[in-house]
Amino acid sequence: MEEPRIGVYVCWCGTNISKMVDVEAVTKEVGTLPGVVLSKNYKYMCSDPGQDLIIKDIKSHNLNRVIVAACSPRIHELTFRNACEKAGINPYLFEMANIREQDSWVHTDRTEATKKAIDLVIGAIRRVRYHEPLQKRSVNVDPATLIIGGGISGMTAALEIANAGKKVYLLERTDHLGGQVARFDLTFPHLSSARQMIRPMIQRVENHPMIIVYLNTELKEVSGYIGNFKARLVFNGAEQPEITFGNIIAAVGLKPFDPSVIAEYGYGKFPDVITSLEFEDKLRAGRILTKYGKEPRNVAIIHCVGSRNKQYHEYCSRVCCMVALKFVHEIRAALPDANIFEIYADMRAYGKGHEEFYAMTTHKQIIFLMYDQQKSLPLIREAYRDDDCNMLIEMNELLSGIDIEVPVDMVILMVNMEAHDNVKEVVRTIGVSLCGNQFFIEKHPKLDPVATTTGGVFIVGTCQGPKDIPDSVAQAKAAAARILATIAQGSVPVEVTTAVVNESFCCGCQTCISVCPYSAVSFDEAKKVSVVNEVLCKGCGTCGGCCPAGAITSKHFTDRQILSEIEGIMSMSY
Amino acid sequence: MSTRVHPELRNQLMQFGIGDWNACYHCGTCTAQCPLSEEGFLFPRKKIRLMQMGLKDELEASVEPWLCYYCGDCSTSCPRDANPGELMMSLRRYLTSIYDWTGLSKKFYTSELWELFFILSFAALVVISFLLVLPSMGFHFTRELTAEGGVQVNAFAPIHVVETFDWAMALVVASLLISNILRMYYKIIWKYGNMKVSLWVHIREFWLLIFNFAVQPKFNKCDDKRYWLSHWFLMSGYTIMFIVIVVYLPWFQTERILPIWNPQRLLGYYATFGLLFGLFVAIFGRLQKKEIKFLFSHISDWLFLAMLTLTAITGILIHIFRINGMPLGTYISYIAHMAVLVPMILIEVPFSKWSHLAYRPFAVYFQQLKKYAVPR
Amino acid sequence: MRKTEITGMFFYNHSGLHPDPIDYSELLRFSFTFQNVTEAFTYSDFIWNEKNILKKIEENNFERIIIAGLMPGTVKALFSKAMAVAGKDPEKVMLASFNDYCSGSIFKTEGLKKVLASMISGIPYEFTGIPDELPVNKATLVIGGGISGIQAALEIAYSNNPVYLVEKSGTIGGKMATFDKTFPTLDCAACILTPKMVEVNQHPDIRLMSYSEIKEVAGKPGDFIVKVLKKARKVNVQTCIGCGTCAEKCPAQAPSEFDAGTCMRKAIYIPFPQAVPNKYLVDSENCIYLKNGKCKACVKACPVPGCIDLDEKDSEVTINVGNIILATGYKPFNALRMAQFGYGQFPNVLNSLEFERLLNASGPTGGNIHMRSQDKKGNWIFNTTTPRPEKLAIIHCVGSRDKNFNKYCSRVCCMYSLKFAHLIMEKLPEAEIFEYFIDMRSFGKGYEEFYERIRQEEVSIIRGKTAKVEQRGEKLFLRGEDILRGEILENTVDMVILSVGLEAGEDALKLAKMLNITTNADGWFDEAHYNLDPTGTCRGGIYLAGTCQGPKDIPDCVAQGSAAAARVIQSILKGRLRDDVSSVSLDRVEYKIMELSTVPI
Amino acid sequence: MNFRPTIVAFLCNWCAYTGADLAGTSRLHYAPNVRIIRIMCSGRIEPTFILKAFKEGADGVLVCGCHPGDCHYQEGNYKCLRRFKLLEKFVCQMGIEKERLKLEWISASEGKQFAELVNEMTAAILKLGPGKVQKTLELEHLKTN
Repeated sequence: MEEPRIGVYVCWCGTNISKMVDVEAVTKEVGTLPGVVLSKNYKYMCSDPGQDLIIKDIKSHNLNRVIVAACSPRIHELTFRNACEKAGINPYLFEMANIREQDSWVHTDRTEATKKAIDLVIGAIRRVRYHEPLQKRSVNVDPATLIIGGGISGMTAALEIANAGKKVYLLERTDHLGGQVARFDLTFPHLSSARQMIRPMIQRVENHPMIIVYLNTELKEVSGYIGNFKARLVFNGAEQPEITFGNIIAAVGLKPFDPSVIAEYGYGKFPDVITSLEFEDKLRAGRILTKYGKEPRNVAIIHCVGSRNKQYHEYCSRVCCMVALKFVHEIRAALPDANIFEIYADMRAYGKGHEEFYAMTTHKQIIFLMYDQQKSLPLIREAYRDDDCNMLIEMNELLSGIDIEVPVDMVILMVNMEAHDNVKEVVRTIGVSLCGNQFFIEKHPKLDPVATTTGGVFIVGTCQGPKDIPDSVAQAKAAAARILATIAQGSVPVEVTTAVVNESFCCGCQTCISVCPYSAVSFDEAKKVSVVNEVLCKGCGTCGGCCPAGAITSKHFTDRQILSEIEGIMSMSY
Repeated sequence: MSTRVHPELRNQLMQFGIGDWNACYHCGTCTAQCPLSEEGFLFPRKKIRLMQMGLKDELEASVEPWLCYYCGDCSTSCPRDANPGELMMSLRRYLTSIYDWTGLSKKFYTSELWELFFILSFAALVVISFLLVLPSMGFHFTRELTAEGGVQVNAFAPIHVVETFDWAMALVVASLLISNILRMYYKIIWKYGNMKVSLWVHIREFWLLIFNFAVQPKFNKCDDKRYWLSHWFLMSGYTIMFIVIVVYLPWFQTERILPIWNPQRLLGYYATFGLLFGLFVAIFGRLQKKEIKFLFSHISDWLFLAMLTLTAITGILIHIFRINGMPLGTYISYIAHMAVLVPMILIEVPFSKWSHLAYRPFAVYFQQLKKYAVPR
Repeated sequence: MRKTEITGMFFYNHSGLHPDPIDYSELLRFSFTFQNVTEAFTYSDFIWNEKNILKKIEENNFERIIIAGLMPGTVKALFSKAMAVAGKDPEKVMLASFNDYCSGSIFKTEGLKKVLASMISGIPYEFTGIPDELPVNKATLVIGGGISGIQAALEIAYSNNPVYLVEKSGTIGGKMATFDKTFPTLDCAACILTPKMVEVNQHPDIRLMSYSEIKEVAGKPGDFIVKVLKKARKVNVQTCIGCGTCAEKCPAQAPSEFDAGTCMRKAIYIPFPQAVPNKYLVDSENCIYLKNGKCKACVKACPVPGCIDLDEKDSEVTINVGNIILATGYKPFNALRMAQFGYGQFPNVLNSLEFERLLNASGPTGGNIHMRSQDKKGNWIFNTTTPRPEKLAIIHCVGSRDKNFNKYCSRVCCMYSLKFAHLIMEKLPEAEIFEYFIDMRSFGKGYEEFYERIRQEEVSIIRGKTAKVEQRGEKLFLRGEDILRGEILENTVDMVILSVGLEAGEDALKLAKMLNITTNADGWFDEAHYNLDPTGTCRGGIYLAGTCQGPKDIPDCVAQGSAAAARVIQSILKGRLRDDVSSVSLDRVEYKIMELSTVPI
Repeated sequence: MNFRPTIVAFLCNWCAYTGADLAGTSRLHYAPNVRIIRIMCSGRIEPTFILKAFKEGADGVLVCGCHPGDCHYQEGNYKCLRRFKLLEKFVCQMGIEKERLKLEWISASEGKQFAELVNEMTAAILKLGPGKVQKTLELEHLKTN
């Protein structure tokens, strides 16, 4: 092995690190360690000049190992690896020490934080010594795409990809396309017809030569890896021929919340307490009638049902306010004399044209009442016998501070959007993760809202978090752009840090085969040893962890590297 | 105990000039803007809220509308064109009609025909009485109307008759107004809320009533100070006139023309000037429509201004004709003056705009009582 | 067959627009040319109530109703009800909405006829109004180097196709680069943005043209000829090493645009340390040499011979591209317009962009919050010598949701204000913070949770906006109504932060004219279809991304940036793209209707 | 001198390490005694890593993976759990207190939980006092020499 020539760079990250970690001390402390050729610090290592500094040093000092102590490797490992590559050394000869997220930001004692930073950098120095150059590889991309979910997001993505002449498999669990939008009467804020919008789209999807629609079909299993996936589909209980594709878009959407768990609203108990989607049905049927077949004289719309309340869901469902305002227009058109009460918490009319739409509804002679969606929900109860209404809503009205009683004949609950019951199975099948609210987790909440940590799997529309139609559509198109770009390129890079079997140590026990979740390890009957398929392998290292013979090495996470890191980290603790 | 919302109240309120108050989205800018809004007496936003919800009892128990002098800043800064200033104005009209037990106020505010009918009837009554009743009391048109006879106002309108009539009118108006104020007291202090105000507080804070009546210090708290003065001139002019005509008529309406520096004439001139100045500002502003407070004028506002102007003009005419010894002109102006003055006092003071003369200071007084109220 | 259905046309000419831009009489006449239209009415013909409409339906035996106009959905429920009461299918109430299908440009009668003809014939306009396809040049122009433009450019570059990224200022990064932290995750904006900026600069397929503007656009979709004005940077981008010696020696100062005027920069400057390209430029307006012909201190100081050329003139470049993506962003609302808040009058009333710089570790105070003061030359700037504020107020909705200024909601202010509150707490734990808001719009993923978290921290979040800010001595006085507590709140604070809204960029109208696209009344570019094509325009090959289409937050901008790229990559893969919507003639639409009526679709 | 324990933590890249990063981005403060080593999956953890940490003088070892069912590699965390149970017994038999070795599930959104976990463990170890493994080894070393 060549003698390591290590360059250590400590980042200030403005004041993010330098405030809590004595950057100079760290630089000085590690500068004299064996193998360390130079040790420097800079205000922003990730910036262009910062990277240039590394590149220049690699060339002029002939460095063959680089360490940057900065933020989390999840943020900038790639940035610096690229910098190393540019300077002509293998990107895997780089290591990062996380002294921001896991040090300067979480500690309050500067001495301790500095000490910890030194430990972490030494760990990295010991580790990087045993790093080996790894070669980047890429795989060809199957130009077909699997889209799960035939709602508006899924269909938009499907059309976008298919219109570029690429094949799309569109999978839908139910017997029709259109998703939730198919149930709506009008869309906000232009009050255009949702039906007239979605129907041509469905027709176009169904008749598109490049889109294959599977209705009543469930995804049973997905195997393979980015660019080369395979799936088994189940149609009406019967398994279908396997399909192959290069990318997956999950557009499984969300489902309406069931308000019967909220005791105050008596949903299920009072027949005229209905959900927003049930009201959409009434609107489409043209008749807004109570259970007794009468036109309601008083209609109340309660916002945030199941939203913004820790007991149910803490998040905001993002669209209900506007849908409720849309209802106002529709009720006013159909029932010109009815009293309409809008019981809300905060009016979230944030989108293009939304605030103007909100202002328009105020001229529809409607009464807005504000309630505290966290502490005191309105109580719906039966009216007194001599009242000329069916029900009464008792609530504390926040804008006046008065306890009021609202006569109502019909109550519309603006229900929250929540995850489907089978969402866990879906994420398991396609290999993405869920956040606490059961939404699919995107790769980065800001800069990568449609990709996931699993290569080739994208998430669009409401399954990533509640959103309205334009935002869902924009996401669908964004995912399509990504996929079209990889298809245009024809290939994508794959995992480098895979496992590898040292045949001479392998005893043929096949434990590794039993633990591999990707079936990436197989048994070579001729040689009686295990073999790793490096394209299927995702580099979890479980096989390495359980190999009794120490025959499996996880590249970039070898025993030697990790043990040395432990040594390094502990070397200064006494 | 919850209060029932009454959306139907909207239809009632609409008749008092309130346009579309639903535009308000409760940002609170108006209340923050208003220097008169104070702890425990928040307006205009909170009153708009009560109107939106149709909480009738709460509205009727409000003193806040009377605390507003309509500078218009709230309407200017309103982000939603909800026009809180005008809403407060309309609310004052509504409250006037609520305090009035006869129901006439509501009639006058909600129907201009009714109001016009009453005004014209009273005017006609006055003219008829002059034409029919006076001659029977020994007034000879043929003789008295010639210049030789000189101007004999007291002969034309016998002072004791007019004085008696004045007193009678004042009594009627005062009893109506007082009964309305008692109702106001009942709604604001007595009926509403579980509170008690001691008699001592009633007596101790009484000075506020007088003080506010005479000076209108609240108006002067508005950011725009210009209108306080014109309003004060108008108010003081009117009050002086009212007092001298009703209480001191024999002193004021003399046959002999007194020298110019005599208090009688000086007071008369001041009152006239005050009236004219105030009227000029109000009418000119309304015609110009530059400021928000003048943008929306209810028909009752115009009627009031018109009548007051006519009263002032006819009063001036009487004076001019009299000084110049022109009996015919004097007498005709006198009849015209009375024909405007009588309906104005009878209608405006107890039932309409003029009543704020009493309601405003009383509201300040009641507000003070509320501050010292103890839970019952 | 749909065509034979007896159709009643109802024109909802009650848009509230004065004058109404639509020629309803001509449309009325036009609708009668279809034999299945037996009657047509306008809103002014009779009172549209249930009774009358029911009568019309029964009298004329309408089997189908089309309501046409602007926002015809406003009255749709009335018609559905009447149809249901008449015992007919309420789903047969169709809307011919003039708001969809390229709202701004379609007000021309010809365009509306196309929509009507399709609707009356029962064939969706989506199928009849499809423009021709034209060959496409593989190169793409992205206008605007903010996060949306960067995202779009990278996305296209990933497909190995050439991109020109034109940026008006000296660096890409846009507004996001000036922010300290981003809500709700509070990760630092620079940390996540700078790698992308670097990537743009390094990507072989992206040609970055900073300090340049679009001068003229000619040609047609798929083949645009664009003249780009390269403003004289006066520093050679190739040879400048970014050492900064020139700026050190430069005697002229001007407020730094990147720092929102919170500190001064030299006349030769680099917008910020991580700028891309990391090269200096000369501000011609403040350069002493360019003003009076004497100085050249920078030229003397520059270690690279010939790098600085103060006599360089603007030049013009012509490029050929197939697609254009507009990502020109926004400008902050000018708080001077709201005199009641005293911005520009009281030194410690700040707008949000200034405060972002104050919070930023690379800002004028190194991320510390200090009061504004005057330097020797009288410029109002921030530095660390002044005291720190102890009480701060944040006012939401400045210039937004207000008929006197901008009626729309700016979508991001609530969240960034909450973020400010949190960051102030972090930097000044002793400080008292008051937030005045109307409605809290924390709608996005993780936003509500963030709001909850700030509520738990010791920040006074007050429902009720203040009306004005007054200076009382050294302090600022605010009066507001605390609506939820039902009291008047009078506060004396040291610093007031105005959460200003977003406004369309100053070049928006100019660009719209150049590209022949439309904007709405507020100056935001019109999308092709509100719901289905938020990133398209009614012109072929021209797309929108980010805040130039309307206010939005970073993830939405990024999604739009990628979405706009989708169409571009699609057209390149296919080799063709669609022409302008207006290129389809009425005859073509009618022909298409005939063609489609004979075959099932 | 005050006893300042050192805890070596093995965190899986997808959940626990992200959660620890989240603690940072949320500026949640916790005891500075923990030293984090990133691995791709908790399933990668070999007993030797843990024993090595103790040998090098760690006063505690913390292993964190995704919650059951959330593993990025489907079931690596279960594999880890199984191995961990065995190791726990072994470590106890060696005379290392049970509190010094901990396995916890931390998701990517549980920054707060991570911070609390570190604080709790630090407190527990402070109570126990310094780990004895290294000292014992040194003594052994002296004896044998």
